[in-house]
Amino acid sequence: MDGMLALAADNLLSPIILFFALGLLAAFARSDLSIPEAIAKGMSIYLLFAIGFKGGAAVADNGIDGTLIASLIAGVVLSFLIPMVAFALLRVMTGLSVTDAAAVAGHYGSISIVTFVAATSVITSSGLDSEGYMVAVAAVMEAPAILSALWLIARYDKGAAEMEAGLMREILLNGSIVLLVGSFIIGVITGTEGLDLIAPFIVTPFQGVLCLFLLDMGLVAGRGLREARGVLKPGLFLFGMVMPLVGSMFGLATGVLLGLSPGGVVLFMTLSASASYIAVPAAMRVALPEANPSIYLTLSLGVTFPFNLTVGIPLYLAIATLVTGG
Amino acid sequence: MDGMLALAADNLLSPIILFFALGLLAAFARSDLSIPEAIAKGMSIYLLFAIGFKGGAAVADNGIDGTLIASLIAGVVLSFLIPMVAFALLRVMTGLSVTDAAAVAGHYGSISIVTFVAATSVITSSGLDSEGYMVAVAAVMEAPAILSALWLIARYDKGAAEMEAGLMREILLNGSIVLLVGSFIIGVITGTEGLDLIAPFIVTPFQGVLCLFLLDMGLVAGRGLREARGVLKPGLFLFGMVMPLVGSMFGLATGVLLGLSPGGVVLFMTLSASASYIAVPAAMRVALPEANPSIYLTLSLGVTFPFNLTVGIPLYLAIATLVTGG
Amino acid sequence: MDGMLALAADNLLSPIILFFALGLLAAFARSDLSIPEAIAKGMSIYLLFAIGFKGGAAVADNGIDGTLIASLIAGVVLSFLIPMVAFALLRVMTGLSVTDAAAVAGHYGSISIVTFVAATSVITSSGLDSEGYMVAVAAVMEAPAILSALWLIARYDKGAAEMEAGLMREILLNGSIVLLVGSFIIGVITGTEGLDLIAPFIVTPFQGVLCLFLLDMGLVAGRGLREARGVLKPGLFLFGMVMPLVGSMFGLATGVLLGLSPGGVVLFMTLSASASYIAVPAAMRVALPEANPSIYLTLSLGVTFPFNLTVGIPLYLAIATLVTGG
Amino acid sequence: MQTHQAKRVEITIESVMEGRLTKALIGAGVTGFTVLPVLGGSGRSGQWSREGQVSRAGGMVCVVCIIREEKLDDLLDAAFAVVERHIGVVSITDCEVLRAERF
Amino acid sequence: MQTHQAKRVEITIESVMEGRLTKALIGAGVTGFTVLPVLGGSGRSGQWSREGQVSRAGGMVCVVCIIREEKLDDLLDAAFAVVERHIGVVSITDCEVLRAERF
Amino acid sequence: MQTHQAKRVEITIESVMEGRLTKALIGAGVTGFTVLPVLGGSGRSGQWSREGQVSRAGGMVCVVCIIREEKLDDLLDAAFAVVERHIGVVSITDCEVLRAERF
Ligand SMILES: Nc1ncnc2c1ncn2[C@@H]1O[C@H](COP(=O)(O)O)[C@@H](O)[C@H]1O
Ligand SMILES: Nc1ncnc2c1ncn2[C@@H]1O[C@H](COP(=O)(O)O)[C@@H](O)[C@H]1O
Ligand SMILES: Nc1ncnc2c1ncn2[C@@H]1O[C@H](COP(=O)(O)O)[C@@H](O)[C@H]1O
Ligand code: NA
Ligand code: NA
Ligand code: NA
Repeated sequence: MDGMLALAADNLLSPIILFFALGLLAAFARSDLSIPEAIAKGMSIYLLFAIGFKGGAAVADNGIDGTLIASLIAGVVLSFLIPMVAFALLRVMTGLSVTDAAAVAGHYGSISIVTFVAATSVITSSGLDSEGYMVAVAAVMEAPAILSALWLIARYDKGAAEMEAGLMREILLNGSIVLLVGSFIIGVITGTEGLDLIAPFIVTPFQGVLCLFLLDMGLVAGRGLREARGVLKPGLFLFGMVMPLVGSMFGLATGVLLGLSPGGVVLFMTLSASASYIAVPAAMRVALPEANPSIYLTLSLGVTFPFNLTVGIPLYLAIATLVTGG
Repeated sequence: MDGMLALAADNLLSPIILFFALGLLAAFARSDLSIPEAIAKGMSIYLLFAIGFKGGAAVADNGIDGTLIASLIAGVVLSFLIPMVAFALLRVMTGLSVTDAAAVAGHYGSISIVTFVAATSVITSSGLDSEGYMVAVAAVMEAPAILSALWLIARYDKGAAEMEAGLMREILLNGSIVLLVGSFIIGVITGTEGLDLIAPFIVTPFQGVLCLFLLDMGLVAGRGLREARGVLKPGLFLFGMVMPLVGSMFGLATGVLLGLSPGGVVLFMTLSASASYIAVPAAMRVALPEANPSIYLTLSLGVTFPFNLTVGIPLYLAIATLVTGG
Repeated sequence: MDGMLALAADNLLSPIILFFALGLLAAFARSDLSIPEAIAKGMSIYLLFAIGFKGGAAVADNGIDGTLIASLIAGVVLSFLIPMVAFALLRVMTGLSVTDAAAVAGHYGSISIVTFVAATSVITSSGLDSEGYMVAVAAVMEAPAILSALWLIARYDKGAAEMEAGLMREILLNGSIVLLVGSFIIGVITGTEGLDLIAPFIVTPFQGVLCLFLLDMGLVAGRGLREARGVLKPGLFLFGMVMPLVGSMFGLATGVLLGLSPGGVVLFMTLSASASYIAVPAAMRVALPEANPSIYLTLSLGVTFPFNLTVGIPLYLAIATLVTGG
Repeated sequence: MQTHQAKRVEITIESVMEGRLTKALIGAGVTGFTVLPVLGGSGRSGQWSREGQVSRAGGMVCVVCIIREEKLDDLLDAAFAVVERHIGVVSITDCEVLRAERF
Repeated sequence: MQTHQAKRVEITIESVMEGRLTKALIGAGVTGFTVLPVLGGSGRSGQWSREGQVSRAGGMVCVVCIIREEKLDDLLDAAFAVVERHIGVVSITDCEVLRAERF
Repeated sequence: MQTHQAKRVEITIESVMEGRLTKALIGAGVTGFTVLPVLGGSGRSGQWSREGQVSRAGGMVCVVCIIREEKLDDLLDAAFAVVERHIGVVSITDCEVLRAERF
């Protein structure tokens, strides 16, 4: 228990959390601090490239695990299912319209790659290991949730428009998915040798880039929270913290059933608990323009993301350790 | 004396000075070489992040020094006072209007963080040490000079507009101040452990980024000098080299009175000698739009900055070593 | 022979080739993956800066070789001559107009710095060495080909416009030439000491940045190929693969005559074989706006560049090893 | 210099819709268009700025299309079908152009 | 397609003044505006380009605001109060808009 | 508020030609201009986007120039001499400006 608290405290005082907090504060104080859009996009490309490649190289190193395919399928299923749960919760906890509720629900089935990375850091610094292919699981969980959201709309809002042809293709070929999966595959192909070659670019400076990236996320989340004050009703706010816990339980069950390592279970919990703020919002703007973006973006980036970063991940780690006895 | 000359020569042939010179030359020759604005802003964010964090980690490591508070107060006072001196000198040496003279004076009370970094490099390569909190002193010296400038206007130009409400807030929450101070505090909190984590991002590649950044500054300064030929009268030009010397004497006195280490004294001299080209110009455009930006930007970036980089810093180092006997 | 095939396979599975392939695939699949323009420009600045500096430092280390001047002159001559050969081939192999043929020919006399870098990597990983000043040769080969192209137009198309005054100046002061040459000279001046200072920025992370840069080049080449399907007739396509082989023979002869090391010969072959996609296209848009940019850009970036990267370089290495007996 | 009457249509729309809009424009027979970046803005759906975007979902672009008057109605119909459910504005100005054969 | 008369006001102003200008516009009752980046320019205060800026002081932006004719004077008064002492230009064009209820 | 008639000329042209165009404009006696970035576009020479450029050759910019009516012809002649052989479009709109002494 003491160890757990120490870990949580450690996590709260890690540079990445503190830089996120700095961004939040700067935005609340209306500082004009901002990261140019191109730099923010560049850092996000760097992170996907590095995460994918390292995951692939780890898989090449450890060999392809028997549970790899099972994990991928489980990821897809979870990404489909979690939005249903989220939708039901939202209809109970908040007064959102069907459209807004479906849009929000879609975000929770998908994942946040930065939350995933933060969990990886915490795992590593607790001396645990995890399956390298969890990156691939993250990738397959990005998109299915979007279909769930559209299905929910079609089911509960008869007047809703049909899903546009071409949108599915667009979602699956979304830049971040292509980069993550592509780097993963290249990592698998080139293995440890490839990793050694580019480690000084993607391994050693990684934490530093992550700090700057989280500074930017703090700035964006802070501005979102400031402007969305009217929108973020208490019920919604609560949902933003309850839903990750609910999601993590699905991840826990899946991870344990699959027989993953304790670290792998934590990552599955984190993926299930996290909410998208890149791929899904973009798809929602195309497919559900009537849904209010302030709601889903603020909830995902301003509530659930910091919740997972600060409280969620250490908690998932504690639970996974307890359950797996690891 | 020989050692001093060798040091000066060494400094002149360091990569950062040479890249600044390359930028100057490219601009004079009207090459189309240019660094995209987003990249230049990104590098400046990187530098502030790295400088602040390293300063903070140094403070965490060495413990908070008794003279820290005194140094901060001294910095604020210097930043207020130096513009008065600069204003008096400008009225004597040049024919600038009250508005232009006040605007220029404001720049000299504030600081140039890149000059500060260059001085740190020179100190380190001479085997000297300096107080980690000098970064914090740099931060507190950014803004007060702006108030001095506005006060000078109000005092000497009765018709001048009042200072707009909200401007002070904007100045203090200026992005570069927030980032520098924020990173400093995070550095203090996370200490050496945090620094170890991100050192491969903010320590080892630092000098290389600095080279590229100085290339950009050379390009900008060169273009400024080329376009401002008409504006830069001999008196002004001279002021751009005399003022840093005058300023450095105030820094010397302060540093010695505070009992700083020889390295700390050099940094105090450098801060006092350097002129702002980020925070103050922005504030001046808002508060004193009638002041001609070509004058203050060219003087600060095109004359004083290279003067400090090439002649100033080695000189301040020599003087400080002589005076402190260090 | 076996060693050669292994080398070729190794090369094909290197991260940089695989990331280029990823970019190509993503573009063909119409993914929205894209690197922001500022980041792409920033990476290209980084590469020129690093290549130039390392080349200069190598020259400072090895001393100035007697054949340096001869190599530079040979480079200029090759850059002038190769477009004539290319033009003749184009008139025979394709139905291009004089204007288009001259514009394309100009690209093949000039060089691709990324192809040069890729060749350097392959050389190094085969345990060979090369002359540091080959970077300078690359720089002097950038521009002369543009004059050849304009001369070809003036010669074969009587109605063509005169070369505009000022264009030559613009070409020679092109940003990439200035940066490459400037960094080279600074590298020569500061030598190994300077290199040590900034190696963690320009040496260790270099391969990683190169991967991302090649991802971008793949994306751009892929989009170009997709859109230029109509333009890229079989004859042209063939030319894009025959011409580098022809060019490389000129490079081979020159390198051997100059008595370069086997690695140096490979680099001379690569420079002669590669086609420009930065300096020359820009000059052609100004001087020959009637020439169709889809033709020369697609050929250079979409055909010759990947050809050299995959087939060309290992082949040039094999030939050079054979011929020099190295 | 000889100039010709034309219409200049400027459509401010979310970046994610850019591809669909330009496809619709081409379908309506326009001969060309130009896309300008937008830094930020404000409207009924609130205020936003490009530097406050982690997601690529939020940005907007401005598509400018110059056409002959007789094609205006087709263009507006096509554009309207795309922007209808989406945020954004459409403005039309009278203009004159050089080189009329291009439009 | 049904269009409606409106005015299109384009204000080119220094970036540091953007916040003040948009605040003034909102104060004058505009329903929206769009901010475009500016790469460079030239005027009485000389020539400048965005890539020649170390400082954030120098850049400019262009704020476009479409409004009903009857609100034009209020807008111009508000804008003028901000740009008065500053460099920059204000131009007004007649335009037509779709979806008039938005303005 | 007092406004004055003027002409607003918008020239979309390749970036590599920007310097030549603005030089020609200054030669034609304009008092100022503003350069806007262009993200992409389409025309007779095909479709392009700024994020698909390794080379700096491909981008375009839009140069906006507000002038008094009487100077229009000089400006168009000067601009036309530059754009003639090149791709790009020129459009002219009537506008009104504040602070007429600036133009
Ligand atoms: N009156 C207006 N003038 C100029 N741009 C506008 C106006 N109204 C809306 N916009 C632009 O259109 C976007 C969406 O507007 P809206 O649909 O009202 O939320 C805004 O963010 C602005 O960029
Ligand atoms: N006649 C003009 N047409 C278009 N833009 C202009 C004009 N005059 C000035 N500008 C823009 O306004 C800025 C400031 O102009 P000025 O106040 O004349 O220095 C310039 O940098 C241009 O971006
Ligand atoms: N009708 C048009 N409306 C707006 N922009 C155009 C139009 N036609 C061409 N352009 C722009 O001018 C560029 C070159 O056009 P073109 O000379 O037709 O290839 C295009 O890439 C567009 O950016
Ligand atoms: Na999830
Ligand atoms: Na100072
Ligand atoms: Na060549």
